[in-house]
Amino acid sequence: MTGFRMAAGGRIDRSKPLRFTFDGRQMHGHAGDTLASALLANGIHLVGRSFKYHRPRGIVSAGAEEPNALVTIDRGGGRETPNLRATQVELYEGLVARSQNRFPGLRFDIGGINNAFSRFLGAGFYYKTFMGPRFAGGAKLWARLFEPAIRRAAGLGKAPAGPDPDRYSNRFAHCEVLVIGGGEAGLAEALRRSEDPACRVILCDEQAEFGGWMLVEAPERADEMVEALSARPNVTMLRRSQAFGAYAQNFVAIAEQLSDAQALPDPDRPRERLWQVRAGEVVLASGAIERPLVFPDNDRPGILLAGAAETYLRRYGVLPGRKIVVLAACDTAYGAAFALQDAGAEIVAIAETRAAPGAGEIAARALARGIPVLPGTTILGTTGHLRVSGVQLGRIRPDGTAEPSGGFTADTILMSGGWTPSIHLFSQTKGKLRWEEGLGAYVPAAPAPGQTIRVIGAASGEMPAGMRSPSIGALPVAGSPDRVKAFVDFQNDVTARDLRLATREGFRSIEHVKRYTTTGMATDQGKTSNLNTLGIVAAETGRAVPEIGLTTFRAPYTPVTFGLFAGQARGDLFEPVRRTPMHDWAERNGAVFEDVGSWKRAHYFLPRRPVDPAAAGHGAMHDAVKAECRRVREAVGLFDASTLGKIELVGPDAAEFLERAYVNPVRSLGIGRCRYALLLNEAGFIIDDGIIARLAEDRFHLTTTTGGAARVFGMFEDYLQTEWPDLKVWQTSVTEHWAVIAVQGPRAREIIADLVEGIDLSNAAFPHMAVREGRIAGLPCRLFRVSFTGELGYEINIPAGLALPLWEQLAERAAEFGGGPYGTEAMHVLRAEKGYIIVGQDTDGTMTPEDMGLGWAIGKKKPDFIGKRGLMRPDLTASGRKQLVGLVAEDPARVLEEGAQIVADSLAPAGTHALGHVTSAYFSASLGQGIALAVVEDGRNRIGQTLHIPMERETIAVRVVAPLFLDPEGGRLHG
Amino acid sequence: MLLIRCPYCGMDRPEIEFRHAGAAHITRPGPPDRVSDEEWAAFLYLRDNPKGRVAERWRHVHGCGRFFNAVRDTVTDVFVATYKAGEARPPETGPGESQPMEARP
Amino acid sequence: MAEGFADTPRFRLIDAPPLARFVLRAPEAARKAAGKAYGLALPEMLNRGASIGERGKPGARVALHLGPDEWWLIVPEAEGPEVFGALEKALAAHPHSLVEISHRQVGYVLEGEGAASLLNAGCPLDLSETAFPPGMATRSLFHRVGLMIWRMAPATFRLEIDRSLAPYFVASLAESARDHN
Amino acid sequence: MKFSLFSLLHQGLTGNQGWQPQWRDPAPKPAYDVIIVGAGGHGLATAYYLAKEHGIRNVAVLEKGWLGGGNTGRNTTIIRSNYLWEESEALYEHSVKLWETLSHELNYNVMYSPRGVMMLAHSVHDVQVTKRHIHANRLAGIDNEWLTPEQAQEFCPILNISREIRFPVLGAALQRRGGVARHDAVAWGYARGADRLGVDIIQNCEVTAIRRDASGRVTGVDTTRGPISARRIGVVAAGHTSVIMGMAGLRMPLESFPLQALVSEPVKPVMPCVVMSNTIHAYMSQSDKGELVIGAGTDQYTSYSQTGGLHISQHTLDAICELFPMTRRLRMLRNWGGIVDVTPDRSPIIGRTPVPGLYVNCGWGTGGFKATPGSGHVFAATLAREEPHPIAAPFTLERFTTGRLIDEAAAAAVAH
Repeated sequence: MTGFRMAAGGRIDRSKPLRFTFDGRQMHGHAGDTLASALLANGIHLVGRSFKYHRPRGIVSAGAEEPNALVTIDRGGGRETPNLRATQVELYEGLVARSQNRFPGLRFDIGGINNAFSRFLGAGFYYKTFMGPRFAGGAKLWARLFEPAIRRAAGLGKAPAGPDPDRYSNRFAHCEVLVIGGGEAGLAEALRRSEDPACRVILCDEQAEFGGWMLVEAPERADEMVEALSARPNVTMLRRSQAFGAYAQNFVAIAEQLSDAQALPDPDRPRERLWQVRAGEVVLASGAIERPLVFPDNDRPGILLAGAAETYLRRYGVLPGRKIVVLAACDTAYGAAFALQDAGAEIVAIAETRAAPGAGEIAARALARGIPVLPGTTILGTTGHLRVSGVQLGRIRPDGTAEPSGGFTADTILMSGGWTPSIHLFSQTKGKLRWEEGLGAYVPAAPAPGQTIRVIGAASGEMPAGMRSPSIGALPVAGSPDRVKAFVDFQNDVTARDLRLATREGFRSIEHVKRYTTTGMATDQGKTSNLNTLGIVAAETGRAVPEIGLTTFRAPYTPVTFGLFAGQARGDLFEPVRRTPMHDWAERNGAVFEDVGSWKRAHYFLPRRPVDPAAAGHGAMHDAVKAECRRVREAVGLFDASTLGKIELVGPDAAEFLERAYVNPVRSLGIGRCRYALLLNEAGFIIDDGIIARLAEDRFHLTTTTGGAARVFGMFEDYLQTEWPDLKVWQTSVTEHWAVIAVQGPRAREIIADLVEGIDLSNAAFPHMAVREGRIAGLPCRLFRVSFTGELGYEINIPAGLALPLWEQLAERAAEFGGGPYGTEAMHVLRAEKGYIIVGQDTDGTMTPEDMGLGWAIGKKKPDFIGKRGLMRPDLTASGRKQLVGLVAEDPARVLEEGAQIVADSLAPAGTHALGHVTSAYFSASLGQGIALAVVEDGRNRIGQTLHIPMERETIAVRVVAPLFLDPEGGRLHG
Repeated sequence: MLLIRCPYCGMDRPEIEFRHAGAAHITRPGPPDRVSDEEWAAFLYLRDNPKGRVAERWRHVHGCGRFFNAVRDTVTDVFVATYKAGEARPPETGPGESQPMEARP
Repeated sequence: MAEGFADTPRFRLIDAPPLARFVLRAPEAARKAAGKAYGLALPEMLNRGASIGERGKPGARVALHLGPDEWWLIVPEAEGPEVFGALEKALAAHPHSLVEISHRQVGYVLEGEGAASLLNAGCPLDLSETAFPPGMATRSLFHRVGLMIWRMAPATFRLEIDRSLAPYFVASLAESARDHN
Repeated sequence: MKFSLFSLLHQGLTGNQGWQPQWRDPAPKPAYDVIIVGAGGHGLATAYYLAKEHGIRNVAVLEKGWLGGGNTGRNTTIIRSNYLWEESEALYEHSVKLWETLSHELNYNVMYSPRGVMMLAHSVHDVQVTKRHIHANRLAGIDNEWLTPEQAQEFCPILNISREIRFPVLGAALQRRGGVARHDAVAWGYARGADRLGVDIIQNCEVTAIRRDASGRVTGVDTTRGPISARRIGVVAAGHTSVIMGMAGLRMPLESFPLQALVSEPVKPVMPCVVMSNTIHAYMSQSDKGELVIGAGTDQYTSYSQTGGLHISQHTLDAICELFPMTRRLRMLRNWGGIVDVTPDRSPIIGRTPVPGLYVNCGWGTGGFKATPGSGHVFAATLAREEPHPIAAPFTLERFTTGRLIDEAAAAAVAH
């Protein structure tokens, strides 16, 4: 035996020594160790400082319930993980662990001074002070002085400074049976159910090995069962896999650790894997957790759960101490005592909180081993600073107090307050629970509707008599219980007296007590403290436990990495980016892109694309947009309009459907003709616009806005399927089938003329707002004579996979004419010069066609259309609504700011009513001045008036004009 | 993630394939000139929003594309029934008749 | 497009050849007439696919029944116009909608013993052969994108994804594949 | 007992034995002047101001569970007033002004912490919408300023402002007076304050029916603890409003959705402010205890189950990890759901109903916490005077009939 490591026994591999450091100190452990077992083997119990009082704390448990032993594991390079439980961290060669929440060090921590002031720092003390005198600033004082100090003192570990480079993956899985927990009950269940080869069984366990308590008591049997299961192809066995969330209809989320136990993980492989399992049946075999006992100074390093001590000895070959006092409320602690004694430790005494040990026989066995058993005894206090050094015992009197009854020196205290079934996941599914007095715990009663979940083994409350103890709450003390610190929630430093204070202050519901004292709200979520809390509150308020209520268990069972939820959705895989067939060309030709919906659209084109477009500055964009606008007005511009939503609507009732859907009359639309159309919601507000083109009697091609495509398609599907299912018409999304090249400008016809086959491009044969099917450059196309610029224009629809060569060809031709591509910004300027609105920019979901000056579009004779009744409501027909107008600043060079508010008077003190706001504002190169569109109350009646725009440092006077700045007669359009 | 039986596909499919589409069995009143503002408001906005069984619409958008109806318990999120659009709410799925907007004494 | 995806012994991703695709929307009554003209009976059962011939080769026909009144018809690219014409003619008496979507989406074949498990990295369906037997075809999801999955054989899946989402899909599949070797 | 540093020291030195219950646990009386249904923050604030400002102290607040146990205790506590429409600006700014003195007003440290709320813009459209808010707010005298990405990162150093990410930060609106407060303390502070003024806060008392006389006017309620009379009833039941109003035969323009939130394990301070992104549905701040407090969007279906889907947390956290890449390795400690009642225009309903004597304050959706003091204040005035407080006046039920909506969502949504 070296240090505290036994020469033999346990599941560790003594042939594989591992080096690790804790707070910089080099130490040794073995393969199979956890960090906690390795630290204990090195004689280290002190591993952390508590949250509030900074008291020295040691390892209490051997599992997921550990409240104290939180450490940071540092793999470097953004791979620092704070707040890990040393009891769950598997040791690997070179592991670097650091303690947390202490300054300057673990052994001497300045924060420990809080302990001395603890009487002033009881539950909820911060609600009662720090408000500061009013003259000193009141609330500001809190935010500026007290809060920052508290924030610095609080928190546990430090967050990593850099991004986590590790990968996380996801799997959806289905099975007939999901068994959660690979202890004896879970393994047996998995074996039984998987006998049927058609029954897919998934078995998961949070630990590195299956077996649970069998790994302590009967490892060979565990090995046999695991081996038998491994041979079955219908069984999936997930180790290091924590079922952390149970959701509706047998849906369980499991976090599987893949690489944390490896010394040199492959960075190309995931660190963790999320399993989303849909099971026919969930079997919960999650076992039970041992309860600590609540006695004065029960938190010193060296005080640990009896079962944990036995685990460290028998599973890890570590003796947790040499001189041991046991405090027991149930029989299982005796087993630990015997094992430790056999391993060479001195068991000074077993103090029994029960007047008579449960089964007298076990006490007899202890006595036979020479271990004194002290019935009706508790611990009244402990000594020792960085580790427990002695214990003061007390005899429990019938009145529930205790009197001192001598003491011992000891380097270790084992406690066992009974066992609590782990019903967290059952509770998460809203299963009904039942209080079982003899167990001092809640047990599963009935699953919630819609859940097929069964709880087996210790988790169901079925435990050997020796594990059962009704003991919860605080143990008797000598004198006033408010003079001692008996910890209930170790991590959040909540003592029995804090809980009593809370009840005294009227916090009686368990949820109130929990929130006021923060008990059960630490990173262990009260796994070891919840029942003792209930016991204390019940005793203090004189009620039975079920009357106090049970705090709700919430996912996750143990903390789960954010990255695991995000999975591979990061960087380029965060959300799909959609690119048009012309994207690469645009990128090569200087395009700076903007996000519109999920699409990337060329915003503007820089002559030479700088490394960082943002660095090129606003001036570069301004120049580019001016040049692009000039191209379109003077020669020809090419615009990639592929992102527009496109729907092909076919069927004998196609016209009837459109007649009902859009505000416009559609039935009268001739074959080969197009119409600008407005779509409303049933409330009467504009939600989309586009072009309706009639290709045949029963075939239409519609366009929608880029961002509205999916919404409009879904809305139409809704009306087609559920509102008007009698109509014989079907829609098909063809957004991605057709790429769209808009060719706009006085030379537009010239550059496409000789490429087009089968379509007469003359004004007479193919006027504005016409559509034809034909071929261009040998490709099938749908050619639209439409314009969103006010110029002669075409929109060429060609199959997306064939679009790029045509674009390239057109771009070359355009260049010869002094034309070229233009982006969305120039498109916005050009359309604003013509007063064409952009839905979503000039409208905001509160505007009607009439507001936008588009009342003409409404088919007045139509009996109904979507939004017609909505438009008739009082507020939508009221006078004084906001209306679309144009604005020009008195200084023509001035470009207004979009979103700027418009008021009547040049003096606009705070609270002045806004008449409207600027919706679009640009510098118009064609006009040599700034232009803007705005919505203004009663705007059309204000044309000619001067209004004002209050900015941060000035007020700008603007003139209201009609929203049409260029070519009011429309001559260019028909060119 | 809920598990929803699409009455068209005849299969249980995961919630993320579906889009919730609001309360079911709400009839669009008309013609417009015979509908009062109150009736239109009720159609647009007033909802039973029951704590218990609700008849609602879903669309199997990442599946067969169909809208259908479901009766679900809003307390447990358990689906009591799903049925095709246009079909009546199954009688065994309990109450769900809408109440008028006017106050009842 | 499948470039960027590293094949392994357990699965490989193959681009589909150029194809003509149509969406046929029609009531059940039109199904038989359409099948006759198409040269392949359209599946009667929802979420089933049928095919004859080798994909992309002359005369090959695929029919996928993806919605109660919706079939996807996929043929070699060159045969598109002829198929369109034949169907329109055969369906003249039936109200219907036949729309070309050849370029709307791109196709892949994912095959290999690990294919189903790889798809389950992002697809929430039960892809066991019992729940999703060969011949089954349906739309579903892979991570953030919708896709059509048709199981042609136990270890062969035909996939169709919207054109602009295909690069995201392939990149997602490649990232998922790191966890499936 | 007045809370102060002195009382804390005094009690500490005398064994902390002298602390009194912060509120009584009274049995319901047969009749009250006003009944408030729902002891969340808004309901308790209403009762407090009824007693404090209108002298109406014979008030019962009925709560089916425990006070502050609904959305008050489940939200992410964001406070701000930089809304778009003038009606909303007035309401939320009224509230922020009350927040600024609330700890003193209640003699309870509600830990109002004006650390700044930053709302991110990720696209050209977002920038337009955000700037429109800023202009509107400045005109209304509400602080809200535009930050460049670099300024945004200076204000919140862990924010990722790389241009290469999927939703790059193009700028942000910052309201410096915005911030957070301690949610439980707000409920408890109002409860203690109302209790001291004579209000009966009756917990574990579920309303089962609303009683009315022949004229239709309310006369009281039936509860699990017996009938209680009152001629004025104010329903402040958040997600359960439809259920309560249904007892009076009213259908409401409301739907109740699960709204999830989550916290990380505590870590040392990394996040000095509140950051919100409406585009990718993520909200984050850091509590004084060190937990990162994160809000999500609502689930898609109506529910009273107070749980939500795993996929919603996934979407929230992938957004958070993208905006704050250093959080990726942190761990989720707790995930929970509330039930939010959502109106069609995302603005609340405060005021009269078609049933005489029955008043309602609901529809706060995902953002009601910030309004707690203001909502209680104007609703108390409305109940006391039996006519709407001027700030509450536009938030009527009738607006859904006339079409005069106060649509905060519309201004941000819709597409090009």
